[in-house]
Parts: sequence; C-alpha cells; structure tokens
Amino acid sequence: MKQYFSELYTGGKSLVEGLGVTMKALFQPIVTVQYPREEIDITPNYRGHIDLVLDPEKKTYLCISCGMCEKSCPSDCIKVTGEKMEGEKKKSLVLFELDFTKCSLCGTCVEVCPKNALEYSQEYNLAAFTKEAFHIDILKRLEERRI
Amino acid sequence: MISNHLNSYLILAVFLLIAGIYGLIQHRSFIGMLVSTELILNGAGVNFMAFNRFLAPDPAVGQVITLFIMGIAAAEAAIVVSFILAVFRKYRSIDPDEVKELHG
Amino acid sequence: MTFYQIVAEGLFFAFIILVILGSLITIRAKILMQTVLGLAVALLGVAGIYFYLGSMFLTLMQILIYVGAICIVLVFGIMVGYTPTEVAEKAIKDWRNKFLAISSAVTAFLLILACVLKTDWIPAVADDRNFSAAHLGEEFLYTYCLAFELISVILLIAIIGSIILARGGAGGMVTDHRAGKEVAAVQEEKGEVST
Amino acid sequence: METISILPPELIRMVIAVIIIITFLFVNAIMMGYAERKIAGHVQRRPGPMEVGSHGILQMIVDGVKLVGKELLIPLNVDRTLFRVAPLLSFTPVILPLLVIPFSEKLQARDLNLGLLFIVSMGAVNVMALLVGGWGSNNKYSMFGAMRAVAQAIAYEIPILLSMLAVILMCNTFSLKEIVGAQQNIWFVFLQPVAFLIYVVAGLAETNRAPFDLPEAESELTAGFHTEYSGMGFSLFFIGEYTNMFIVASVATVLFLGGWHGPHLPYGEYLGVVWFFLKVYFLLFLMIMVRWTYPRVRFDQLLNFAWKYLVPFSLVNLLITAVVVKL
Repeated sequence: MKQYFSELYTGGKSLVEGLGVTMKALFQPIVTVQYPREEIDITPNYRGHIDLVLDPEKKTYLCISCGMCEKSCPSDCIKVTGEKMEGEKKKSLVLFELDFTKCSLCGTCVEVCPKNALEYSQEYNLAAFTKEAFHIDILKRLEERRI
Repeated sequence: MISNHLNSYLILAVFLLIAGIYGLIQHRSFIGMLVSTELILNGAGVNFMAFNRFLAPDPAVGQVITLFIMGIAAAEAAIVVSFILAVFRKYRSIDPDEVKELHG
Repeated sequence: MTFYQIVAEGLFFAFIILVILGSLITIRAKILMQTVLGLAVALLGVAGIYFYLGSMFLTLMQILIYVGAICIVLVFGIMVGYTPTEVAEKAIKDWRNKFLAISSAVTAFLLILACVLKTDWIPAVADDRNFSAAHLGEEFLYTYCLAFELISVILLIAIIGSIILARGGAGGMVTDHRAGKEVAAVQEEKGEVST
Repeated sequence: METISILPPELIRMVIAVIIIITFLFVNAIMMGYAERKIAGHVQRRPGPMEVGSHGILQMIVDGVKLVGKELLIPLNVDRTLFRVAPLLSFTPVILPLLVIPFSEKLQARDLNLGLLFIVSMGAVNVMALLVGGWGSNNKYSMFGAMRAVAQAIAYEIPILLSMLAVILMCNTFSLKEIVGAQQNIWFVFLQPVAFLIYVVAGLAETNRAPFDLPEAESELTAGFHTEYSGMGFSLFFIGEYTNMFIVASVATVLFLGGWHGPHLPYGEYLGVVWFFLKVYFLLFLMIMVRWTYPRVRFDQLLNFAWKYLVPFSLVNLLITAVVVKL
C-alpha cells in the first residue's frame, strides 16, 4: 500500500517536471535554420568533393598531371589528362574531371598527391536532375575561382 | 397522428419480435443468434414503454422495467461473448454445427 | 396540424424506417460485422421511439448502453473468431431452416397482431403523470429498491463469470494454441490436480 | 412570406445553430492543426510550418485543399460499405454534443435537462466509428488499432462517468447550464480537484491523444484504424478527432472551470463566450503540450493505470463527495 502511493507521488512529480521541461523549451528561441533562406557557415573541416588548390602567387594550379590520384582512386572516378605544351617544362592540365556519382569521398587522392595540389571543397549544395551534372569539371571550377 | 396511437408502437414491437425470431432460426452463428436475441429484448422494451406511456397510471414503472431489460441484456452480452471465447478456444470454431458434444 | 407536428410525424416515420431497415440488415446480412451494425442502426431507431414515448432518459441510456457498450462487446466477440471479409454465414441452402424461420415468424406476427388489434386498451386517466428522471430515480430507490440491488448483483456476477469463462475456467489462463482436444485434456488434468 | 410564417422560430434557430457549429468544426480543426504543429515545433526548438503565408498560417488550409483534391482510395479487399460508412460515423456524432454545450449564458442551441448524459452517449457512438473503420479496412494494423480502441474506451469510460457523477451530486442536475450556474461563486475545480484531474486524464485517453494514442500509434501500427484512409476519409477522421478534443475540453470547462464565468464584461450574457473559449483553449493547449512531452504508454500500463489508479480514486472521491454533500 505504501508503495502504491509512493509510486503515484514519484510518477506525478516526474510528469510535472517533464511538462516543465517542454514548457521551458517552448519559450526558448529556436535553434534550427530555414535552410534555403538562411545558411550557416560550414566548418573548415568539412570534406566535400575534391578541388584543385589555387596557388596564391602564380594564380594557377599546383598539379603536375602525374596521375597519382587517378591511379590511387579506389572507385576510378578521377580522370586527369596532362599535355606538354610547347616551351614549357612541365605538363599542363587539359582535363581534370571527377565522376561524383562514384566518388566515396575517401580522400585517398588528397593524401597521395605529391604536390599537395588537391583539397576538399566546401560544396554541399549538391543535387541535380541528371547523372551528367555530377561529372564535375574541376579545372573549370578552378578557372572560375581564378577570375 | 400516428405517433400518438398505442397500436403503432405495439406493431413495431411485434415486428422487432418476429425479426428476432426469424434471425434466431436463420443465423448459423452464435453472434448472429445473440444479435437476434437483442432484437427480441428491444421489442419487449418498446412494448413496456408503449404501455407505460399510454396505459400506466405511474409512468416510472415501464421505464424501470426497460432499464432492467437493458441491464440484463448487457450482462447477457458479456457472458455470451466470453462464452464464445471459451468455445472458440476449445473447438477452434464458433460455428454452432461443429460444437455438438452435448448432442444426444 | 402545425408545421411542428408535421416535422415530428416525419421524424417518427424516419425512426420507424431506421428500426425496420436495421433489423432487416441484422437478419439478412451474410457478414457478421454488418449484422451487428444493422443491430446498432435498429437500436438507434428504438432510442428515437423511446423519445416519442416520453422518456429522454431512456433514449440516452439506450444509446449509451446498447450502442456504446453491447454492440461494442459484440464486435469484440466477432473480432476473435473471424477475418474481415470472410463470409461468416454459410450460404443458406437449408430450405427447411428457412421455411421454419419464415413460417414461425409469419405465424407469430399474425397471431400477435390479431391480439393487438382486437383488444380495447383502457387509457390512463391521470393527466399529471411525471415523466422526469428525478421521479424515475425516486421510484428506483424506494419502490423498486430490491430489484435495483438485484440487478447490480447480477451485473457483478456476470462480470466475474465472464472473466472466469474467458480465462478458461477457474484453473487460470489457458494459452495453449493446440487443437481443441488437447486443450480439453490439459484442462482435465488441471481439474484432477486441483481436486 | 408564406413559407416563413409557417416555419417556427425554434426550428430556424436550430438550423442556424447546426450551420454555425459545422462551420466552427472546420475552423477549429484548422486552428488546432496549426497550433499543434506550431507548438510541436517550438517544443522541439524548431519553427514549425513557415512557408505558406506569414509564419505558415495558411498551411492547414493548403493541406485541406490537398486532402480534398486527393482520390479516396478504396483498397481491393475491404468491406466497401463499412469502409465508406466509418468516416461519416466518426464525424456525425461529434456535431450533436456541441448543440447542448452552453458557450455563454444565452449562447446555447438547446438546454437539455439531461445534457451531460447526452454528451456521454454521443461519445459512446464515436467508438463504433473506430471499430468499423479498423475492421472494414481489412488490414492487420487497422484491426489491432480497433481492438485497442475497444479496450481503451471501455476502461476509460468508467472513470469519466464517475468523476462527472461527483459534480452532478454537488449540484443535483444533468443540465449543463445549471451546472455552470452553480459555479457562480466558486469553480468546482477547487472543490473537486481529484475529479478534475481524473476527468482530464481519462479525457485524454477517450480522445485517443498521446500518451494514450494506442489505437493510432504511428510508430507501432503505422496509423492504426485509419491506415487505409486517404483524402476526405482521412480528413473526416482528423476533424472528428479535433472536435472530440474540443468537446472534452469544453465539458471540463463546464463541469470544473466555471464555464462562462469570469471578470465582468459588458453584455455578459453573450460575451461570456470569451471566457469560455479562453478556458477551453487553455485546456487544449495543455493537451497538446502533454502530447509532445510524454512518450506513449504501453498497453498493459494503460489498462493498469485505468483500473488500478483512476477507478479506485474516482470511487473514493465519489464516496467522499456523497458523504460531504449529505452532511
């Protein structure tokens, strides 16, 4: 009999306390963001798809078209083509394409790059209607950034 | 004013009674029979209420008896449903034709 | 005849139609659930008839007890033994059965109807009859006190009895899902052990 | 003019009252749906609907239009009659109780002698709708929902009636108007706090609201008895549920919170409706908060709670009330 009433008491008390918690939450400011209208800053550690590093001095890429990333990629999603231009020692990039439909964001390409020419982008608005939209031309992205 | 004649109520009560009898014979399941019994009980209730309204010197009598009928019907329904549960558990069927251990 | 009376008459006929329709569904439907729903319709109609017979209290009790409790218990009983679309009633080809049903019903109807129409009913003379619920309550507690107590005892016994029946006898819960005979055997064993 | 002189004013009054009440049902369902989603959002510290209209205020209307536009799908193997009848059955009996509720001293469609009994008996019919819908859907989830609804309704009807009886004993009448009138000086919530608590808890269970929403438990039974309903069928169930909440809250207001009584207003016999609605919507707000605070109870807990706590307490309360009233 004593247990019956003590159960009732503790139960009732915890119910009232619970109601207090939600009451308090009701009047606290909201913490979520209305996404397409407002956006919050992405943490610098965010690992999006890869991007070429922009050399701040020469305003160009650091990539030497060695093809290490292409070889190391477990999903075969990077395509690098370099051509030797006339009058230049190094190969220059003609094509750097990422097939994002296959990419698993493992980051092996970034690790393996001898010149540290690859970095993670901050891109997260990734949605499209076609498969082709995910064949990302990374060289073009770099050109756009350079301007 | 048909709603003011005793006979119209009595005929309705008779209709309920014969509907109950017909259903009781026609239905081949316990629930169907129970439902028909409820119809018969309601016929009796209408009858009591009609006499109460038109003939009784004290109009509480018929209402009291009708309320008793309702109470009995509630008890009956509860018992029959639990009886059906028991029968179903024992015979795996609530078809009255299969439940015939007490057949002579 | 005023407009009020026309409306009242119309409603009266509506209730009668409800009763007749409901009881026809009840006795003709092949699916049991529809049978019980037909019963609910008929009982609502009877509730309306009670209103015309001067007792609002009985009308409400009829809805509360019959529709709200008895019909629901019946539906519960159906849910135990049937699946929703299974045709619960065997197709009635038993002509003997049907003949018996119809003939007994018609005979009873004619006989009772003859009695009803032949009798001269003597109407109540008093005009100051009290239909109120308060008067009904007084009658319950003074004149019909014993019957009132008895019915509560009956209800109590019914509740206890139905619990015992549903639990599978005084021996306690039988949860076996084996075939009927085995369960019966188990019950017999239990009976022997307890005695 | 001929036709109008035949019509008695009482009948016109009833027709107007029914029209107003049906309009009010829809408005109430829209408002409650919006409030529910907004409060749910803020309790979880998110904004809730924001897109349609300022702060999403038109969201429920848009949803209503969407539901009306949708096809009423009838699955192949259901019992068609029962399947169609069930939403109507859940919608119709909720209109009638509103006819006897006194919104203010003079705003009442009809004052019945047995008003409270009338409301209770209409509530009993409502359970049939859940049963018929659940059974007619021919779906095991719906069926489980229906069976749970039965056990729950039977268990919680008793404490509701007993707690109402305590109030009826105190003012000796079933008429809602007279019950409110008896609370001129002191609200019954102060004289009958236990009955009030029992009524509110059992009322929550009676309307199938969380934490007692077992018949439609989303996470266990997908949606219980209305799993198979779409379009208007679903929205009728939805409106029925919210109106039921409104009825439970307004009966609680009438029985315990003094109905239309409040600080004096000009034209008090009409404007008392303001106090009435304030109290009702406060209770409804509480119900919504309860839903978003507590987890759903288990089925055995639900029945244990009814039979071991609510019924004994309401019986003892009734006994004490009877003794005190007769002393």
